[in-house]
Amino acid sequence: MIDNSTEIALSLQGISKIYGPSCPACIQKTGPEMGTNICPECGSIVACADISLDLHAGEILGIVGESGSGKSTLVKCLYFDLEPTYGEAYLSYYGNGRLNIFSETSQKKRYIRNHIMGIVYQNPHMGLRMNFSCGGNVAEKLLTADCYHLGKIRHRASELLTKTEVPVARMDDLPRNFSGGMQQRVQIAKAMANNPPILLLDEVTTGLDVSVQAKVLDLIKSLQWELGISMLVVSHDLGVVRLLTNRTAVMKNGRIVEIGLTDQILEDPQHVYTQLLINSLL
Amino acid sequence: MGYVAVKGGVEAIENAEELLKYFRLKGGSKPIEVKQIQDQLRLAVDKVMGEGSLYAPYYAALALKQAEGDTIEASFILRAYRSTVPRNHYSLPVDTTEMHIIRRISAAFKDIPGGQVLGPTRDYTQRLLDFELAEEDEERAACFLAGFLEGLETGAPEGPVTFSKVIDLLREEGLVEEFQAKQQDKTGGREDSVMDITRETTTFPCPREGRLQAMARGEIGGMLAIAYSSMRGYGDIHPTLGELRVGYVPLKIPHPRGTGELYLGRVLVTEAEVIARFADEDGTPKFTVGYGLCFGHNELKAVSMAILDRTMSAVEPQMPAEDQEFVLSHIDGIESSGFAAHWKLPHYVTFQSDLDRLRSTQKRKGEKN
Amino acid sequence: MIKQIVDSRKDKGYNFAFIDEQAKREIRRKTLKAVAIPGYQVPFGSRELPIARGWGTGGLQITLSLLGPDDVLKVIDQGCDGSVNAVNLRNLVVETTKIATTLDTEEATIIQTRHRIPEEKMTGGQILVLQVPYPEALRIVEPSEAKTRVMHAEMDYSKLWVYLYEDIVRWGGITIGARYPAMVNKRYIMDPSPIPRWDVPKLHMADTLYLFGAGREKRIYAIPPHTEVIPLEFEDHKFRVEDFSGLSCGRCGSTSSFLDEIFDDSSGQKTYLCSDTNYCDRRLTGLAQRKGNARNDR
Amino acid sequence: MNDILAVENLSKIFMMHILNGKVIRGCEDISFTLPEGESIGILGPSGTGKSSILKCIYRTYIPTEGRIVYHSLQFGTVDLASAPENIILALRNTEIGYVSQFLKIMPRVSALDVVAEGLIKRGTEKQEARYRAREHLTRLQISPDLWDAYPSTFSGGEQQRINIARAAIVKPRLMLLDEPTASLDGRTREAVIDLLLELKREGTSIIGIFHDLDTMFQLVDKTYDMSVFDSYKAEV
Repeated sequence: MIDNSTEIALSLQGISKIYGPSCPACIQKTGPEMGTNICPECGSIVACADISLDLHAGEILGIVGESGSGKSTLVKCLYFDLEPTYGEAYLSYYGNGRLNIFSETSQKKRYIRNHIMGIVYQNPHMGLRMNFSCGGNVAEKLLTADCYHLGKIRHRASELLTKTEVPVARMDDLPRNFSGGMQQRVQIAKAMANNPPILLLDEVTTGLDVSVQAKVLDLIKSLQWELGISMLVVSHDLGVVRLLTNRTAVMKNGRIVEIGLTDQILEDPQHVYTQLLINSLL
Repeated sequence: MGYVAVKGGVEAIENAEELLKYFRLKGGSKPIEVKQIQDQLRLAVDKVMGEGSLYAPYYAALALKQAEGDTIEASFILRAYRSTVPRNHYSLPVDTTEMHIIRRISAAFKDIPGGQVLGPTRDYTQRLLDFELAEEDEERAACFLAGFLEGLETGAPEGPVTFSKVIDLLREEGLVEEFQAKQQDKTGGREDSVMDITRETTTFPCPREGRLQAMARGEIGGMLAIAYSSMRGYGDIHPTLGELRVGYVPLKIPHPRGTGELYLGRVLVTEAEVIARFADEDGTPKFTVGYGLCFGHNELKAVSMAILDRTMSAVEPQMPAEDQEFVLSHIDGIESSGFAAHWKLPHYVTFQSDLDRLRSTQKRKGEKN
Repeated sequence: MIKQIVDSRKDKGYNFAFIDEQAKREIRRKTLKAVAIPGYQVPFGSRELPIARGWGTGGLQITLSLLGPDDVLKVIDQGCDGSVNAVNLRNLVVETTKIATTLDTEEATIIQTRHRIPEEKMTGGQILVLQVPYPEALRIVEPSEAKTRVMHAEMDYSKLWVYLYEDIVRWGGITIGARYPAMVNKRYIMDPSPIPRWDVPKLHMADTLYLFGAGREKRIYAIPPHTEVIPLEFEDHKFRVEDFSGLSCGRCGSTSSFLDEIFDDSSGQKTYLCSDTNYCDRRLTGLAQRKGNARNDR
Repeated sequence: MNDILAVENLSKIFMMHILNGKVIRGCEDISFTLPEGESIGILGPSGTGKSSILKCIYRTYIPTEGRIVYHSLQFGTVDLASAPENIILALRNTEIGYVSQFLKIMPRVSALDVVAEGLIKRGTEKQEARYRAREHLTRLQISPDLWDAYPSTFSGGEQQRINIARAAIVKPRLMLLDEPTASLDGRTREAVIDLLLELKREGTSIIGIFHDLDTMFQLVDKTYDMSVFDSYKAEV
């Protein structure tokens, strides 16, 4: 449950995701101290374990870690793409922050996905339907909000695309024919279609050219700036996190090893793994 | 005008039926006997029994005659007949180790307990057109039979009638996965009863017994194609044929009045067990297996079925052959052939509706330009 | 001995309406469930019939399980009683029931149809059974049955809506001809079977019970009388039926019926005729004299 | 007058896990108080940990020991050494400013917007914020040619003034200055000192580290001498 007085938008409590049979030793025998996320007893993969953190309203919170640290798993659990093995999550915008969203019905989860949370995936194929036009992709979200006026839908879609700097002239083209950076912009427009108060960003600039990366990051920053959306930014890139976030959680072997102010994480890392990560920064 | 032609439907159908009969007989040769089909087109009969989902060799042969040798059509006729026959009993589970074997081979081991039995097979013959068959007559056939049977013991077999299965031997050694208890079948299943796909609709995920039932009556061409896709590269099943056996198994039911079992007779079946790549679901790496069993002598079908049984055990399907819904929805020959044929039915109304859409779209585009 | 069995089968009457009573009971039970949840596809254990899958076995199973000795049946295909498949299906029913059949829409208690709903308004005492090739309206956007069932459960219809959006963007209008999807009772999107758009409004708030049977896909669904059925449309792109403006039936002169476009062999001209042949006949012969004479076709 | 800040026995030690647990001293046992509206200069040779003190107050460093008691308008008394991060972030947004030697801000944002950002964040109209930003830039003698350019291309001295303008524009209650005039020439330094003095008159409390004593003594009311402190510790 969320205590509303502290303006927490999203509260994660003890989220774990285990692949495999799982045994009582799973949690104990994995993690950064053990240097693995594979349980030596039963072979289960502990993708993430016991993750608790709060996302404050209007805040950008970063989650950094190498691939396999469990950060993407966490985000996918949050967006109901994966079902967490244990754990609870509460949204201040849903049921007054009193309902664990993981135990809601799939119909309600769909509502949350379409109205309260938006997601932008690393791979545009995850977030976009490549056989729908770019406007159709945005329309898909708008149509979940019972807007059945084509003119209004197209108007709102062109607004969103303008905001994300996609040429409106290309609204009826298939995103398949777009560049990677442009696809990410369409994904962001889609994610924001119904003005969700929370946005999840999963490695959104990974794989893009540096100059394109910069433009996408600027866009995210300006959206947060203008609309005050709370964001969870997952990245393996400390540069991205430094640029976007106020607070950062560091993950390793499925655990959060450290969470703090982003400048503190960068200048005064506490955990051995964070120090290693900072020192390997170019 | 067209109108009248449509009205003539009743008569047209009757005429078409007459013509069908004429085309079957117009060559003027002696009408083929059903018994001849049953005896001499043995494998076609077996195929029809399998896909028709009814073990009735004589009726299958009759259906083949009626369908002029079209096995899908014959299976359809048999399947339709089947739905008029009351179902009085469910048989007891058949123990295939009790099979009276006519053929039994293993590709996994050179020697197997009980030995390899080649049986009636064309596998190692040269596929040359046999012109001698053209000359075959009753006299020659009788002569061959007399010669063949001379000196053969045709009485009750001595020695063991039952052979233990290759898979069971490996299983005893802990090399092959155990039978999945039903609740552990991750791809769906009920603990308390066996589903009957002829009585309830298949929904997905479908329990294994439902998958096997659907395949046992599946159309061999479809099954072979999908199984082949998996062996060829759209999937990673690289099977070893643990054992293939063909033979007669006894069918029994619980005694309807009183206790004990009642022997009803025997049916010819083909059974295949394939060994596939190992997994360590329960911690210990073990080979996984796929199982196939169908009516009659139909080796390709049993093997395809065993491979598809294995591919469909994938919890997260990646390839067509691994996707239960994809496989099971498309292998039934009666359904697929019926639907493919229905396009011959009139579609005037829907086409009229489509024409309307095309014309209005053309008009719109024309106005625009 | 086998010979005897064959002989006995040849003339032996099948069960009334072919299907065994147990199976009929199950189909009726599933039909009731379908009526209770308008637009929801109820799975049923579809039986094999001596009619090919895809040729109306779903509708036929509903019809066969509903028929009683006093029913009067009409069977149409493309709106026509004389169409070859309609004849074939009617023959099977008559052979196994000996019940009365009719060409007259008004006289029938049960009408089995493929691709059309009769032009004349049907009454509360009648049942229309539609043959369905694709029961799943969402199939055009999602091939997997497992997924479409979840989509229905969650009322997750945005994908289909986007399909319509894309259609309008690409072609300037929705291009779906027949099988136009409709929202039933504000809950389920339903495939009305391949009836033309012309017939879709007839489903809305009707007096008649509509039953839909898909034999190959093993689904039954229903629209009970007085149920809201709204074809999917945008506020600024309304649903429209086929346009026959300026055309009339070359036989009865009707300007308010669904017309078939026909190429006349002799003249090489295109002409138009009522798709509903009984409607056309009644207009020609006058309505009064044909009332109330149900007849046995055989 | 009440203290706005009291630093009590503050120590910062870095544990370098990746250098086999090597320990690096930041600062040790620092105590001082700062009355509201006053300013204090921290003195000492380089390497004595002057910057560490500022960074601990700003919580860029997590203090190893001690307390940093800050009397905030929003939350009352807060120990900056242990307060929750969201409290720290809120204070950074509204009460505590920090000027480092180097400019670390969003790339690809114009000088004008970099300076205006803090005001906009606090709800000032964009127009108004930009107007005030122009005032500050003019005052700190940044050529108008540069206002729409990205500060990452600026000289060291220009960047430093952008940094000060950015922090000063919001008039923080507590300003932390880490060598704010290091790269400036005489004329621009005077402009900066002038601006800071104005802030101080308006009530801003300042803790600063200065590379030249001249500047320091124009700004501070008292000093905290790390070298004295060090020798004192050595005697004990």
